[in-house]
Amino acid sequence: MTMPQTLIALLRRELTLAMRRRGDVLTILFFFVIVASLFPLGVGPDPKVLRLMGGGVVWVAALLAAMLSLGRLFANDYADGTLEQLILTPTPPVVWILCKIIAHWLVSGVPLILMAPVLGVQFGLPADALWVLVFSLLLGTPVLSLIGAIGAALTLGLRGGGVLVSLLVLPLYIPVLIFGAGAVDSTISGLGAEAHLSLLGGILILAFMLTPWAVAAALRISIE
Amino acid sequence: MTMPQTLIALLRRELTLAMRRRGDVLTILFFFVIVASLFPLGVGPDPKVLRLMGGGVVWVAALLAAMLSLGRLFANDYADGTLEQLILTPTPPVVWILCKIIAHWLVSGVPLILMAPVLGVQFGLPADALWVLVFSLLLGTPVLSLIGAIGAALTLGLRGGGVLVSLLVLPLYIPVLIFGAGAVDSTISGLGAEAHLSLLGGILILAFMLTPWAVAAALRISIE
Amino acid sequence: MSVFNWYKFSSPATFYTLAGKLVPWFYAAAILLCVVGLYISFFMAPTDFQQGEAYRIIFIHVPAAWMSMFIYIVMAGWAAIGLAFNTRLSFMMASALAPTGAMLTFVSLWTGALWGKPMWGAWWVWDARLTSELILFFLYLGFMALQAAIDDPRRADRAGALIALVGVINVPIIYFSVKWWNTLHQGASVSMTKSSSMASIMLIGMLVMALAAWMYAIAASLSRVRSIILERERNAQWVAQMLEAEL
Amino acid sequence: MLEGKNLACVRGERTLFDHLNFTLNAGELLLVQGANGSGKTSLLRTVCGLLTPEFGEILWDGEKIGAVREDYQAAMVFLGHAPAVKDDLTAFENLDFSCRLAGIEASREDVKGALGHFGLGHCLELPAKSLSQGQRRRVALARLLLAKAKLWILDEPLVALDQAALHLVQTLIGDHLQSGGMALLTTHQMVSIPGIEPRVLQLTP
Amino acid sequence: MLEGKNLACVRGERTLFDHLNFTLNAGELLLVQGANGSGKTSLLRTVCGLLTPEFGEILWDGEKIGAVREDYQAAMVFLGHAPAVKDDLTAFENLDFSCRLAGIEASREDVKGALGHFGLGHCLELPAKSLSQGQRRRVALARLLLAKAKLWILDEPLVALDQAALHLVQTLIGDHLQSGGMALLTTHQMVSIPGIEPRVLQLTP
Amino acid sequence: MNWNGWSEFIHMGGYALYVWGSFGVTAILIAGEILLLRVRRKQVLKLALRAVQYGKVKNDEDAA
Ligand code: HEM
Ligand SMILES: Nc1ncnc2c1ncn2[C@@H]1O[C@H](COP(=O)(O)OP(=O)(O)OP(=O)(O)O)[C@@H](O)[C@H]1O
Ligand SMILES: Nc1ncnc2c1ncn2[C@@H]1O[C@H](COP(=O)(O)OP(=O)(O)OP(=O)(O)O)[C@@H](O)[C@H]1O
Ligand SMILES: [Mg+2]
Ligand SMILES: [Mg+2]
Repeated sequence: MTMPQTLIALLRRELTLAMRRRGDVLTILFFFVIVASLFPLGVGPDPKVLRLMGGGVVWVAALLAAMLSLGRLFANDYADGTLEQLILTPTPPVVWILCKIIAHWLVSGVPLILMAPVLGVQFGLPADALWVLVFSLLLGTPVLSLIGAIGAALTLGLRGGGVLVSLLVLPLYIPVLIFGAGAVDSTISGLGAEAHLSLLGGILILAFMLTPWAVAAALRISIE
Repeated sequence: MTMPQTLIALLRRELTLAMRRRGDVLTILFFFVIVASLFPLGVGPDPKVLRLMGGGVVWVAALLAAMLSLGRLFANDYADGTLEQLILTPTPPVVWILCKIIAHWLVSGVPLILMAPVLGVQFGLPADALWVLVFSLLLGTPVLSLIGAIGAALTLGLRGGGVLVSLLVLPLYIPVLIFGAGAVDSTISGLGAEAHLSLLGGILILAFMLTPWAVAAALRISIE
Repeated sequence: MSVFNWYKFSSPATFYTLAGKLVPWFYAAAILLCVVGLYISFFMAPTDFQQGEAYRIIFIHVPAAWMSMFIYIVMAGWAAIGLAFNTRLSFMMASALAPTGAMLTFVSLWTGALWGKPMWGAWWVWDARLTSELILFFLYLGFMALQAAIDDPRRADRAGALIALVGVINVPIIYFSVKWWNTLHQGASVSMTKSSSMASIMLIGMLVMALAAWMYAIAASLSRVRSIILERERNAQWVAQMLEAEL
Repeated sequence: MLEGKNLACVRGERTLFDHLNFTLNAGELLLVQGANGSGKTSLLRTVCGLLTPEFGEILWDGEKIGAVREDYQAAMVFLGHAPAVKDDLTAFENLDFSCRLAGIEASREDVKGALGHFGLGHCLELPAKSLSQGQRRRVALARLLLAKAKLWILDEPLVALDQAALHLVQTLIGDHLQSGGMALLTTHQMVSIPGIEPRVLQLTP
Repeated sequence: MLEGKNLACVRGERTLFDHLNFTLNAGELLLVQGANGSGKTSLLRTVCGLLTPEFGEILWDGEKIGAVREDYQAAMVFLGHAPAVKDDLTAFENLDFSCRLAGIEASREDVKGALGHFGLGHCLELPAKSLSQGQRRRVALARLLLAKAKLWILDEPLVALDQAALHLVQTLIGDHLQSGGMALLTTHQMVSIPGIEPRVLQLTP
Repeated sequence: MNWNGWSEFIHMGGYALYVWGSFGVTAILIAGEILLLRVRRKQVLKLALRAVQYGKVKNDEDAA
């Protein structure tokens, strides 16, 4: 079977492309940073308040950044015909879709995770909350990429795609947000984050198993 | 002189187009609502905390919504050649640019202002703070449209335009955010919002006088 | 001096060679000043009675902070010259300065954070100065991202120049708004504990280090502008001649 | 009179043309020709003032166009590659608004007449998105009937048109020149305007 | 053997074609012809399985293509309007990755050879964005040399090519057919493949 | 002279992490920038050389 080889090639290709377009990746990272930094400016510099909202703000910023990064997931491949070619490969769509989503997550989710502690420090989060923040993002951002892929696939080639995708996808992101930010908050208030994190893990497994099928269906619809 | 007539025609045209594309306008409004509603979910339901951050959150949501709506300001006209035609009219660019920005504000800023009190109520803001919120948005959102127009004009036709424009524009939005959210906060803490509001007014006047020139220059650069 | 022809030096070809000759000297000056500065900072400047040895961070923090703001202004200046007189070289200088400026901004943020932890007990506070430095960093990044996104060099030059100018007008506004925002809300919970009378040796150390940073910035941006010139003009006659002469 | 003096244009890293000179007097037609990518569109946009030439200048009645911008733009129509027709407006609204924006005085009847002249009488109220490619071009071209401009600058006006429309546009240009107008145009097709011998400006890539 | 049975295709509100039948045997060339918008691309995409036909079915060796999807797709190459060439990858990387994705076994030398055959030997390492339109098409076409597929489905493969490349592609198709392959293609240009008499499928709008 | 030997110098009165963290990262960043500058220069030279050679080939072809 050549399937693993195909998948490695796809992953390498996606990462090569991301390297050539480093600017796009960095831009999303800095969008994340800027949005998170807007909040203290809106809410005021009181460290106590900031500590309380830190986890939530970083999570909301991650949500918005993930959402904006969705444009890159399929749109370019759609425009230049690569998507058709992928659909016509003998590899089952679910497999390469998953592979593409993983690549997307590596490129746009992982940098957020790495940057998150810095933002957490800006909000004065204590060390254990920082760890939980990172860990919750590690479980949560793949879900954002997975769910977002459905929206990205459905809005291919539509005008106003950017805002439309947010409307489709943000409501679906809400559970992730609740458990992710909840994990951080409950660490700060000393309750322990296990419950939240395990729920998040559950969502991740569910999303991992179900969304690729939905994305495959959405792509077929969009490409007709 | 036919200039006023030209401007009325332009305004009517923009509004007609917005009416035909109601979906886009509503989408941005919903984005505003969703982003503002994400926060209570991220931060937790404590009413005291929510009241403290209410003004700031609504303002940040308005900022993000304003930013996303910038895509519509010039991009369509650029793509179909209308922008060239406008540049070639005898009317000085600054004039019709201002007119376009006003139309954009009417379509995308005013709905935010009307919706803001509802969101404020969700955060438990007191009545006088709600009024100040509306008033600060009334002074602030035009500035967002004005400054945003520079970013929109500079990123015309670029790939990754959406995220890029946010990187350019959000830092410049910060004074508006600070004074806008500050007005609400100082009302809540009983300090009175006059100082903030008058500063916001000052920024508005400044932006009103300066940005159209910058936008005109930016459009010339982008259209070459 | 009437023979001195400014126009000649504003031609990329001439400037390329000139910059090539200058770069090593500026690097040398930077290294020299840096060595002297480091000697002063670690061996001549006495221990601060309030902050202990931690205050030695000042010897890079302050020069970096100064340079970060200064470079932005210089960059905007080049941008303005470029837009006013349509000289390509000025645009190139502006884009060559940005990465160095952003790097120094980051250095000032980083060292400030490392200083804040022992002094204030927090890596970061939303103080006016800190916040506006952070925003300055974003402005640098915006400038660079915009230029990177545009393929046509001529448009990239002008668009970048415009955003640099808009930024430089906004920097004071941002600074005062942030200051106003912070002072309204916050009591005197934290404030920079300036050592009451900064010993003159410290001041000298800081100045020497600032001078070193200055030399470094010039060297780095000149050597970057050389790459940019070559990139833009690689199809020009003089590049071919120069490369063939070198081969 | 329109004059181009010693023009040079650089796009990206390529010099498209340099040392280009031309004059265009009342009643004359100047045809810009050249292969794909030879810089025809760039030249026309330069003449309009949308693009700043790398070198050289463009004179309108002996004055630099930058100095007499308003007069020049009032005396000129430009139709580019993109037809500036909005999908969401009807054919009528499109033409009506574009006249008003350009400061052209035209009553509703005039606008309808112009569209009728271009064979669009039956789809005045159709949104432009349901028009075919050729019909959209006609909406754009109908402006020529209403604009009282002296100088027409047309970038491939004949593209996507069928025989009838081709004929219409060529007659229109002929009448315009006869009545003392001037026209600068590019096309890859043959142009035959009765009674007019076009001068040709050849661009070599 | 490829068969289309009683196919119908509806786009938007228009029926592009219906009751369409065709067969294609080894060594045969089927040319789909018709005016702009008559549905040629739609037919080809239907045959690939990208588009579900409104009616009818497509059989591969007597089986519905949906049922033998993997086999069918392994036996087929499709080149569409869009060349699937990435601006940011070099010519070599483009071809290399597209072969790997399609599961085509090809060494680095093979890939280089294929590009060389198409006259791209000197720009292997150039990012595709600095290739001209015709060169990008060649990168896409070079895949035909490496794919060991039996069925070629080509949508306007000759567009934007110069004489030399035209000749190359036609010879390639000829060799493919000679060695028992089959090809389905659309083009607005003349096709002349030595020794092969193409069958024509005419679509009327 | 402030220091009695290396270890005290390294120790920085208990602030070693902060002081050396600052100076070290600054040094790394500067070194990194210089490295990037060199890489870029090499790449540009390669590109320019290729352009020159390509131009030559083309001129020869045109002549032929
Ligand atoms: C991330 C945190 C920090 C940032 C972004 C930052 C930024 C700046 C900036 C922009 C300046 C130049 C201001 C001017 O020249 O007016 C500066 C100067 C200075 N900073 Fe910081 N700073 C930070 C943390 C600290 C800390 C923690 C301290 C000391 C406890 C400190 C002490 C100083 C001193 C003493 C000066 C020189 C003051 C002067 O020349 O007026 N900074 N800093
Ligand atoms: N914005 C731009 N940036 C960089 N290069 C450009 C730009 N616009 C056009 N060019 C290049 O300039 C050259 C000339 O373009 P132009 O559109 O003037 O050609 P043209 O003669 O009108 O061709 P056509 O017959 O295809 O319309 C082309 O090679 C094109 O790639
Ligand atoms: N996604 C779609 N939705 C609605 N209509 C479509 C869609 N795609 C194509 N059409 C319509 O179907 C018709 C046939 O399109 P198709 O691309 O198959 O034509 P074609 O024969 O390949 O033409 P050409 O020679 O221009 O390539 C056209 O009228 C087109 O407008
Ligand atoms: Mg053209
Ligand atoms: Mg087709």
